[in-house]
Amino acid sequence: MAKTFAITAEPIDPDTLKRRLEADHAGACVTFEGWVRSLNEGEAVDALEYETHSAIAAREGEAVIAEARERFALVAAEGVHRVGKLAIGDCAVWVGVSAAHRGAAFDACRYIIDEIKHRLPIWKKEHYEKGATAWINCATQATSEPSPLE
Amino acid sequence: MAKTFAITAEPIDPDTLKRRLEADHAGACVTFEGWVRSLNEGEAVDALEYETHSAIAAREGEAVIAEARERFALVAAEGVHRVGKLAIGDCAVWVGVSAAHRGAAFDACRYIIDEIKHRLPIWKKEHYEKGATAWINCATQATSEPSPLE
Amino acid sequence: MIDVTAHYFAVFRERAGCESEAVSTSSQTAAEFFDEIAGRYGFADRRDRCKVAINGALAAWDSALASGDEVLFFPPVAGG
Amino acid sequence: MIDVTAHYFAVFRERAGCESEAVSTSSQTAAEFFDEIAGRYGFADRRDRCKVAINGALAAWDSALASGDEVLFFPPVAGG
Repeated sequence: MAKTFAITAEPIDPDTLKRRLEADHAGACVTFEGWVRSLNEGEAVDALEYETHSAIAAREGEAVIAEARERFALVAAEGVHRVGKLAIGDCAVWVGVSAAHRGAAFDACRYIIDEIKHRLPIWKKEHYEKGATAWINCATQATSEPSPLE
Repeated sequence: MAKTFAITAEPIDPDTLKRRLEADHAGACVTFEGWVRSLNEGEAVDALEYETHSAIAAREGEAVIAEARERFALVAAEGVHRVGKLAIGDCAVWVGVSAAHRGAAFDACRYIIDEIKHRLPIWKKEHYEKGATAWINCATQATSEPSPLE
Repeated sequence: MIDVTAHYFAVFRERAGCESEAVSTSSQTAAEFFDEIAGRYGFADRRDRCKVAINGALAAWDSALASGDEVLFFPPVAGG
Repeated sequence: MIDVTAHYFAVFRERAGCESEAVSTSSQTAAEFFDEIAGRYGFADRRDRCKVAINGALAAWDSALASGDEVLFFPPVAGG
């Protein structure tokens, strides 16, 4: 089976990735991109650093994609997470799915990114304009967007 | 205010459109593309023809985008619907939104495409391999994916 | 009697055999006028699944018609 | 006593001051070993928010340890 999830230190190319979702019987394509924001919890962020255990993260990502294909009527599903040092505006994570109908495409794309965010061994260190750094995780975040998993 | 929704007879270029959603404070980007499928309700489709009333469709599309911006915490939202004769695999409709957080981005993208599909004066005529044609609308479709609006 | 122009789209255009036509009618509202035209050409769709625009903007079915109005009849949209 | 290698990631690596180290331990499970290491370096995160991998694969906290195991401690993930 072709790989459906990758960890990469290179910039993500959404347009090329999206072409892998194409198929004559696909009528809907939903993609998600996570971009590095300039502000988190009110702090001005300069850059982000993502650290991972590549092999375990990639395997867990593949498992998430496989689960989505079991649960939803999909044509294709792919994901990529970038690691290393990223700048504001960089794409940190990309998920794309295609399906015959858009309901399955939306639900699956959301399922995949939610699971990826909560299950993959990927850690985020924020570098602030004032020079400090901080490791960010669910527990340190405000609960403005509670996860369905918690 | 810049236009946020367009009707076009030209091919849709998702990559260029998506760049209009970028902003330093955007952390999530969700896009939807509707592709012409080779099969609808079991019939092999050769091509599709979309007809519209451009001015009213564009105005209603702008209204949908404005509603989404009222309801969800968005950074940007855009949409385009193509009309004329389309081939299998062509992108017929594109919707993209960016937001600080992904929950709003997913919900808004879904809201916009659902409303566009149900409210814009756009009609679809399928050309079948066996030579026949048919105008397609909600009432002629199987209810495999019921709309929340019906 | 008032003189209006009726415009037909998609399946309505095919049924009517033209994109638009001048019509003299005693209908007072968009709804009455739709029913008259639908009866003439055998439009199959229920009116509440269709839409009407008057002079370039979507309008309510109980809108009053006036001479010179451009009345656009929209069959059910593609949806899906 | 068994001899294992402990690997630390992200904030755990910074607290421990190293990426990995050889440890002789009387801990019998991954959970006991985590608590031992967490106490030594002052890891602040509750164990049920952390994960452990043994010899390259995610494992349950009650997994038994054996000499030669590579034990990877993962702090809470970025989430969000």
